[in-house]
Amino acid sequence: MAILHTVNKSPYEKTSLESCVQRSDAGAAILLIEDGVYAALAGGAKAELVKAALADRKVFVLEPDLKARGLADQALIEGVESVDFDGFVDLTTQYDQVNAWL
Amino acid sequence: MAILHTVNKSPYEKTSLESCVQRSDAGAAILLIEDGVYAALAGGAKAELVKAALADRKVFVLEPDLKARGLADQALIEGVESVDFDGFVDLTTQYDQVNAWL
Amino acid sequence: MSEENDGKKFMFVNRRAPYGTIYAQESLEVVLIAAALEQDVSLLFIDDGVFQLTKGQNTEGVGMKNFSPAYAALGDYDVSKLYVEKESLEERGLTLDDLQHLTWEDEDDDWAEKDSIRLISRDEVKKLIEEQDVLLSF
Amino acid sequence: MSEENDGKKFMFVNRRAPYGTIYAQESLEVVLIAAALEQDVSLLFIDDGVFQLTKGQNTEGVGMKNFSPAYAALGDYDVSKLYVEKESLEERGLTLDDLQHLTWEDEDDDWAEKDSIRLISRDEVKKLIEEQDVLLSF
Amino acid sequence: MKYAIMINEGPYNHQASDTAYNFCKAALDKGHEIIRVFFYHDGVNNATRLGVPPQDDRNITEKWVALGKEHDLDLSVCVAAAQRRGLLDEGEAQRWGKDVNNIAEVFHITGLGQLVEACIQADRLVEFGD
Amino acid sequence: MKYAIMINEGPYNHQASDTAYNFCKAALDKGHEIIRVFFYHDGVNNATRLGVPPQDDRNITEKWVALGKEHDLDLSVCVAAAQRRGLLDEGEAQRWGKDVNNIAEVFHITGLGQLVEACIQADRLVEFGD
Repeated sequence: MAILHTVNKSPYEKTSLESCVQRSDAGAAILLIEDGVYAALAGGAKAELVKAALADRKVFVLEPDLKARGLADQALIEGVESVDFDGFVDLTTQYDQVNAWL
Repeated sequence: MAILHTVNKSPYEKTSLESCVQRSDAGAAILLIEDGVYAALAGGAKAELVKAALADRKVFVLEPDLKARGLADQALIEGVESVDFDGFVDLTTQYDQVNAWL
Repeated sequence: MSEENDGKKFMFVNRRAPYGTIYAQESLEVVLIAAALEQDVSLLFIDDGVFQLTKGQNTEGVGMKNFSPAYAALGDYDVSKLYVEKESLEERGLTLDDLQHLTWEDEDDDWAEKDSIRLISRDEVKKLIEEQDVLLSF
Repeated sequence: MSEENDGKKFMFVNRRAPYGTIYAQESLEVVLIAAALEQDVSLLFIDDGVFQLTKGQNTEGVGMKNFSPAYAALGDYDVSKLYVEKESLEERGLTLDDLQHLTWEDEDDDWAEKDSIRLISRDEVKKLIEEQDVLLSF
Repeated sequence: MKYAIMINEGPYNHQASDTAYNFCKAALDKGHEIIRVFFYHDGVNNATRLGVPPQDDRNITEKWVALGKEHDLDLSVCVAAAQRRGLLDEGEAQRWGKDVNNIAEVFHITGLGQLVEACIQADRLVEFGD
Repeated sequence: MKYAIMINEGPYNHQASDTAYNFCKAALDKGHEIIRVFFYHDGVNNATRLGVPPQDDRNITEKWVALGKEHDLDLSVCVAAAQRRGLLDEGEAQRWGKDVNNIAEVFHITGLGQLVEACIQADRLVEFGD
């Protein structure tokens, strides 16, 4: 089994991403959506969380949410892959289950 | 001026208390309410936040919220004072303004 | 699939404290329905979710409903797997003694009363999440 | 009381990111009313509140209303004090160049166009909060 | 002392409305004055008369209505926030061509100016939210 | 692939309902099946027909209604959560002695069993909340 974990909260505001990174297994994927996309910024102080996850998990970010927040031109952490809503749907088919870290 | 700051979020879930402690001035007071009361537990890993505030600020905790959460018998950080809703009202009169860290 | 149950493995992931928000309370209603529909139900308590299980909750002073007795009733509905993460408890300065003593009666063991709360490590949590068919987070 | 204004000193404390929740958007409506009622209005952006001011917001892909142009309109309502905490910006890897360039026209200086955003330190935030008559947090 | 109260979250889902109620009750019992309780954001949902909570739970809207009647409180609901979320009085329902309204007695719909006015008149604003 | 969707927050205040809508639309466009969209907690407030958002903003309820009609979606609202928060259909309004109901077309009120049943039948549950 491999799980797709969604995180929709800013890592600067809530501990959801940290909790997810600590409890997701190798081979899992983390998809950053809504305010979760702030975690993907290369220059942010919380970039370490995503970098740690990238060691053995995939990390995706929902591009429409990046664009809404004016972050389309910001550098993302290397290895983070952008997806649109089509890609979000595809990820839910590629992984065995979905878990939301609210 | 001296401000009464209210914090209603668990320090394990949100960064509200940390943000409040960093930006409240000497002489101010912090009142922990709702899920904010968890910050007052002596044995908790986030106890340092309240201890730091106690250096030059008062810290209060709303007892009805402690009791609701089954924490009436837990040891609180030394220096934290319990108040009920009457005490909450009194604090808003004793300080010059109130600011909510939501 | 579990050995005892032909249903799906439903895990309820509880990460939030009680009373500040309603999620803990309303999630219990789903747990009972899933159990009634004979699914293989378990509950996971991590992060502030461990605060849901404290004993001695008394909501008189806040004027809200005390729903903590519902956890003790879970055993009657054959919900016997309440996983509590050890690290989450420790970070909050709590021990098992601070939580309700929750039990169930094992039909296959002459109705022996057994503990419902199973203390597990963060590493075990990782594995457990991967074994589920349905994850409901509240 | 400020020198230019007989109203109360209203400070709007913005700590949350836009779009994930509605607070940033709905708080602006209060700002405009307070300005219309001739209060001495200022806005403070700390924590994720600094994300409200990013330039280039484009909400087409999420189907929500892009309300970021409202910040540029604040100057027209004589709202000219937008305090942004330097440490909050830095922690998030942002600089002033990532934010909208917001201006107002100073009536007392021959309508000279001036910057609305004032970068201040965390220590200055502490002092500023203490100087207010009304603090509205969103 | 004169208070303005702001409530930003709806009933039951968050504790905000319960805490605000307990605060107001304690303040009134001590002889303080509450100029206005202003319901903003999801807080407007406290004003619905259609809520039917379980019998063994509190009815938050009814608690506010009773407190409002006892102390002649001004329970103000922000019109813009209420429109968005479907909380209407008779006039609003007519204005927008809706067949029914759902506001409870005592509560009334008003503009954001009433929030700012309350802050101007009050000695303290106390805010309850998420 | 067969999906069950759960939405835990009301419209506008949180992005959850918008994100869920965009996800559902993309999934349907790709030919996937959505067994049920289940509105729980404050999510029940998405089903009100009384909302009047500003003209330059989206109307979330109407978007769900239109998507529901186009794809014959099952938009289920949890009865217990809806009662608490004042979201009623005609039957519920009668049952509780309320003078009006406020549910929008296409949405219907049902029990929590329908959430569990959807999870049993679906290949994936996708949850949107706060």
